[in-house]
Amino acid sequence: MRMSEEKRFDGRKFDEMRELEAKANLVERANGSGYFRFGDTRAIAAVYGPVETHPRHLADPRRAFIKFRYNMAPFSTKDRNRPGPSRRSVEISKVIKEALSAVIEREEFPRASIEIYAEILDANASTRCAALNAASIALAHAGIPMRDLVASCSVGKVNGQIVLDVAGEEDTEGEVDLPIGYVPSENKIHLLQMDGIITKEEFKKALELAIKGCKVVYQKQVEALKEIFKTYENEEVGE
Amino acid sequence: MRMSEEKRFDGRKFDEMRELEAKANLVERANGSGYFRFGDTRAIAAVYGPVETHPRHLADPRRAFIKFRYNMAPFSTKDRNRPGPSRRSVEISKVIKEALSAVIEREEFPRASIEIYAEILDANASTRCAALNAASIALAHAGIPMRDLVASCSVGKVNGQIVLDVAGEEDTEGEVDLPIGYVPSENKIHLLQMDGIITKEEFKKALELAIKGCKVVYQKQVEALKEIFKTYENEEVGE
Amino acid sequence: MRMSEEKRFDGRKFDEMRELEAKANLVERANGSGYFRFGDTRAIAAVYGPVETHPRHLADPRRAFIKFRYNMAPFSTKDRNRPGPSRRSVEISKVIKEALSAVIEREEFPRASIEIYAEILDANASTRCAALNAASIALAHAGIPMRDLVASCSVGKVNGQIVLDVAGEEDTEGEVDLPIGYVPSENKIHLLQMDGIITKEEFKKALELAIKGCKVVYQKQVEALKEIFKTYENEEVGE
Amino acid sequence: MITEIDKNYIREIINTGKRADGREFYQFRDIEIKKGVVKNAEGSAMVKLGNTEVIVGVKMEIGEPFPDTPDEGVLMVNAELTPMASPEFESGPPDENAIELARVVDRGVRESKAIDLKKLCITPGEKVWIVYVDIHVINDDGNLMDASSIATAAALQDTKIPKLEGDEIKRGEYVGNLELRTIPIACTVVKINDNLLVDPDYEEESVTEGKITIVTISDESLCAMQKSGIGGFAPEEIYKAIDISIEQGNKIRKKYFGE
Amino acid sequence: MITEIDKNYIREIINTGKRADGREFYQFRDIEIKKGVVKNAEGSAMVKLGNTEVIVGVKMEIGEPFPDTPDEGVLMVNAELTPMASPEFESGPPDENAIELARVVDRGVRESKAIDLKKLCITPGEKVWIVYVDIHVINDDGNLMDASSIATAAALQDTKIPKLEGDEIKRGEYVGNLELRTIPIACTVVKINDNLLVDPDYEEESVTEGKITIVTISDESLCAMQKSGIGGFAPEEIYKAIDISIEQGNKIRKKYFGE
Amino acid sequence: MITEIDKNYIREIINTGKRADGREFYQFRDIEIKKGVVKNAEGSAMVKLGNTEVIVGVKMEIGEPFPDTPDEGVLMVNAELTPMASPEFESGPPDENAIELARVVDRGVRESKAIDLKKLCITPGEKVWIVYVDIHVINDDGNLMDASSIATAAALQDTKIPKLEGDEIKRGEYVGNLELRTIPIACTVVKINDNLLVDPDYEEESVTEGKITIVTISDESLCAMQKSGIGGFAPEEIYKAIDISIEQGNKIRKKYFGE
Repeated sequence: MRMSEEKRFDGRKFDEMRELEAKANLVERANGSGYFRFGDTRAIAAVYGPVETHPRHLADPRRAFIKFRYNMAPFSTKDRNRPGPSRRSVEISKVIKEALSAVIEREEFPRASIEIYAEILDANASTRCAALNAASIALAHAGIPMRDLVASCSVGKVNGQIVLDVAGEEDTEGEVDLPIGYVPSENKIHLLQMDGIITKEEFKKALELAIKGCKVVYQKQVEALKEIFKTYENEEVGE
Repeated sequence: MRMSEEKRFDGRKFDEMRELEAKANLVERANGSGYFRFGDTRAIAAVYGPVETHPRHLADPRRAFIKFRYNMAPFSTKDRNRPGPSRRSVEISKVIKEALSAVIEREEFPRASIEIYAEILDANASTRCAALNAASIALAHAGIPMRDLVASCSVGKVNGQIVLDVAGEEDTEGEVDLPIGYVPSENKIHLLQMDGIITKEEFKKALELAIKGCKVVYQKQVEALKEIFKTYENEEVGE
Repeated sequence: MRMSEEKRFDGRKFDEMRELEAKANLVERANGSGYFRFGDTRAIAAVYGPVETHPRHLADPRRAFIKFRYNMAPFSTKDRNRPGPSRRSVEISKVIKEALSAVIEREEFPRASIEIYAEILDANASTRCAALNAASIALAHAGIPMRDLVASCSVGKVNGQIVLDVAGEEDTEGEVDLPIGYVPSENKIHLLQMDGIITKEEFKKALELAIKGCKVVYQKQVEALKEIFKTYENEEVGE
Repeated sequence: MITEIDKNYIREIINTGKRADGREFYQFRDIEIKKGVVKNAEGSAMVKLGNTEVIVGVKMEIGEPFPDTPDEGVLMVNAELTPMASPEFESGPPDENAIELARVVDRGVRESKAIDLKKLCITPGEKVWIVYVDIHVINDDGNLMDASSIATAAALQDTKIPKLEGDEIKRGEYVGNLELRTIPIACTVVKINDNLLVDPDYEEESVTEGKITIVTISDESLCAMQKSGIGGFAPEEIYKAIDISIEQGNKIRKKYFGE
Repeated sequence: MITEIDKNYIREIINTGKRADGREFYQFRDIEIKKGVVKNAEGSAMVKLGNTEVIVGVKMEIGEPFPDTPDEGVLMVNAELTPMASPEFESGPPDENAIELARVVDRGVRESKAIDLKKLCITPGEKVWIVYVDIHVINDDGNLMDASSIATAAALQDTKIPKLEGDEIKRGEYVGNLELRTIPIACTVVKINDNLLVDPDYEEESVTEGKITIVTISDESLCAMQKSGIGGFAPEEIYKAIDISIEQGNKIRKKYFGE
Repeated sequence: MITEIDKNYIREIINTGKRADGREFYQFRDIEIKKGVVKNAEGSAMVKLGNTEVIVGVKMEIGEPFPDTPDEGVLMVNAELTPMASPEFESGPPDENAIELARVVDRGVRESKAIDLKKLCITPGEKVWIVYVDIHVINDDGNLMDASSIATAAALQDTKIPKLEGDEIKRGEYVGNLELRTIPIACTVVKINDNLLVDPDYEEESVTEGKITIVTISDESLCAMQKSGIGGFAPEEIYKAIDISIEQGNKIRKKYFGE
């Protein structure tokens, strides 16, 4: 199926996201964990902390040190992804770390560290968005105090058309990729990267669409957390 | 010479080891050192310790930290062996370290480290066994308290026949390689690795043969230590 | 132009240096900085210190720890120079560090570090000499107490002739390269490396010529420092 | 993480002939196996042993054969103990535990000759299939070795060989399955207070006096062994461990691999 | 390095509508650009933004194309935050800041299609020009991103394509200039106490509540963006930042790049 | 390791014109050289200078020539200061001391043209012999530089060129010896309390005020020099050190290399 004036390669409408799935509590050893899926793109994240900071000279006497690693499993990509950090993964880790740092109440844990690890299990575009979404859930699940969750999705420009949640051929053939991380309660953008030529007007349209998408993502995140905390309550009641 | 029903490629009997040589006291700067040779396979080992543990977070308040490195000299193999650790050498270092850790009285040196380094100078099979044998001698020579020495040799299955101390063509053409590390006074196996298809019955036969070999190795180790300590006594008497 | 009995490839006399340039105060963030140029070979150096020593176990309770890094910018060489340390740059860093360590009054700053960084921006032979010259200026500019500056240049043997300050084709076609670092006030050689076949008599002639060259370099270094300290005085007067 | 008090408690229960979670000594935790969990992999499987979770993905790539086996494909096994899976794991290149894990799983597959590497030759001496087996640990609640071995067998059984057009792999189109000639299954036997047990969980691992991993194949022979950890085994204990491993291997092959 | 007292001082001045060095909010520091500063490079430029100094050198080398673009040259951008340039920089491989710097500059050049990579193909599928852009930081007094972007544009404009004899590059002999089809210029807008400012110096950077780098090209469209640092932007703030970046980009292109 | 009291003692003895072990200032410790000590190497030698022990192995491999010398073999010298040899050595990639050691030994062999690299060309531009010289330090009791240089000369003299069948090296079968055209020998002269001494042991090294290594060849010319350590030499001291090195080099070549 080709992209037409009304439909996309995979049949979605321009402002339609792929199937979303959000879960919490997948990694028993961690203090908190989360999972997020956009169609075939799957990320899992776990949180350890607050823990002592190593090496010690990284400890900040005023606030928690936030460590974040974005990593693609070697089998998650069409061609095997060589294990170990790449320049791409280092950059992505940095911008996600900064987005999360802005919402974590870091002053609550001076000198401590909060370690967040996200693994991409399957990759079909928007992996950084999935990682950020899963990490937000994991932080909340770990009970780390946060001002809000960060919700993330991407928009793109494909054949001149602004579309929500690019995937598949759109990712390789698209002209623009624009992932954003959004905090609904503050109406603030905390992650934004953009590749490709776009006019100011198109950008505005794209950003508005992305924010719309993030709000949908946010609902999914909240539901997953409600679900898990409900389970915990029932367990307590049951005891 | 080919392997026949009674003899091996190099003319040995199935249960015959290559020429063995054991020595102590070869590395003057070290606290103890040892040397072990199976035919053309030669290993030298040195021990430093107990010393302070670096970095400090590795220190164990209850017992000594044991560090062991198995390393092949670049010229020790037919094709030059690239310097630096390989996955193979990391695995071998781990299993030898564990075998030695079990016999060292680690509780005698809480927080301290005992560092053991083994270098393969010439390699013709059974290098891990030679390294373990040399390291055992080096530890005893350094006066590190041990419950016993670990003695090591390997058996193999070549053309369906269980043979002791594989070497040369047997190593490349053999079906099974089974190195073991044995503590005679306790009749315990502390190192065991196996590659290749073997039945339970064959395995039993192989292990019995290997233990027989280890007992011979053990005699050589003990003689080398007696020799060196006799020298020391004579030196003291002479003073 | 070819090398004749009287002139060199680039028209210089045998004992003639390329155009020299020395400056101080180029890196505002550093405690001191210097610049040295031999013709097209340009080096810039900066000094940070005395600062706390990291990691702490490197701290010397009797004297300052000296750190020196010689680095070639990737674009400084005809073929791009891959970033990161090479065996060559590690060796050069070591000998320059040792030459500078000998003149710095290290006992004045026990436990502290003095960090010196030299970058080669353009390379046409004698880059280690340029780096050492720039670093000496930077140390003096930073006010680090020193017994004297180290002045450095190289001599070579080209077509059997001893020449001062090799460059260009002389560098690739020369038989001998002999960089030296010299401290005029003490008449001492603190850096000396030599490659290529030379007789004892030729060496003597070469070393004498190199010392002559170093004295010229030294004048340039001193002028650059006078210049900058004059500026500072004027600024103070002007205040 | 685990205190001396906890450790003593674990040992005491075992002295009574039981385990903290109620299992028999020779009983695995619940095993869950899901194949085909990774879209982008040519084969994959998720395995849970209780709370231990491992995902194995198989990627098929084109590469050069080793000079000494010019007509054979190449098997590469790699394990990542992701820092997500345990507070004790750290980012960075594989440490000795990850390397040992990968190498023991590798030997199980390689020595059992489960894969016919000759069938993975494309142009002798030039071009062969490289089978990358990547073990990705999601949660470590003990016995990663057996979980990884089972997941590897399942992922290889799930693996399809992609279509080739010249040098280009047509991802998502396949010419057939990667045939498995036997199912190598690792069973790790540990010793606690001189008792032998299978499938230790994370807490039990903290009190083991030595482990031995034995990889068995469909015909009940052994294809790889590895003693690890600190603590030795008497020969009779090893023979016993072999019996246990053969039995457990048979059970797992029957229940989960249709043998 | 910068105390809380200093930080409060910087914020207070900005609250009064001024900056510590007397600049307007939307005013760059003095810009100095010198091209051709490196003899051994095929193109080079030194850029100063106030005391911030960056040298960019371009080296042209022969190499293989990427398999998916066999008829295109290769662009490689690398940044070294030399330990000389700031007490905060350390020797060693590029850290996350150096990598981000290089990648944002790379995207500005790549996505703007400033270089026609097809013209850098020598033999399709085999041999192409590799354009190495190396950003070498001499002194960091803030806003390395814009300094590096401007220096990269200037160095690329200065770049000549060397003569080839077979596989050998005749250094110092050239067949022509590397054509630039547009001039991508990054403008970084930071937020301090809810005010937007351009070209922060080192002290201002210590108090920013988020940065956004916007790369514009000659026709006023955007080709790359990157939000960095801790702190978010409202959509309207981003739109405002875009307006500022277009204006500053136009100014710089006009004044220094002859547009 | 060595206390200030020990250091003072070493200096005081030297002030009396003697050395702690009774040697003359220009006297080496006992030298022991054993060739052919490594079965798997194409050439090898063990050298002891007193308690200092070094093993050098030479491996001959097939590889590509450097582009600028397509008709010459390649010489690679590498040194490992194994952690076995001294409490001061650590595992890991070669540090500055190991690199300097390897590079000075390399220059001695390379610049003396002891090996005719053109004879090691197999197919110009494609295939040449690579001569790997690996210096492996067993015990460091001082003066590794000279021990390594002597061991390298002996190992190279011991080296045989293996037989080739196509691209395959027939290990253990040889077509002839690697010819050495001259014997480069390093002599390191150190300064202690303004006295010049040769062959410092480990304790003497701790009090040197500078070292200079001079590599001489059979015709008494110099082929490499390296000043190292902290401390300078007056020109006359260097001339004296050259005289000493020529004399010691001649002695060693005569006694151990049959010249």
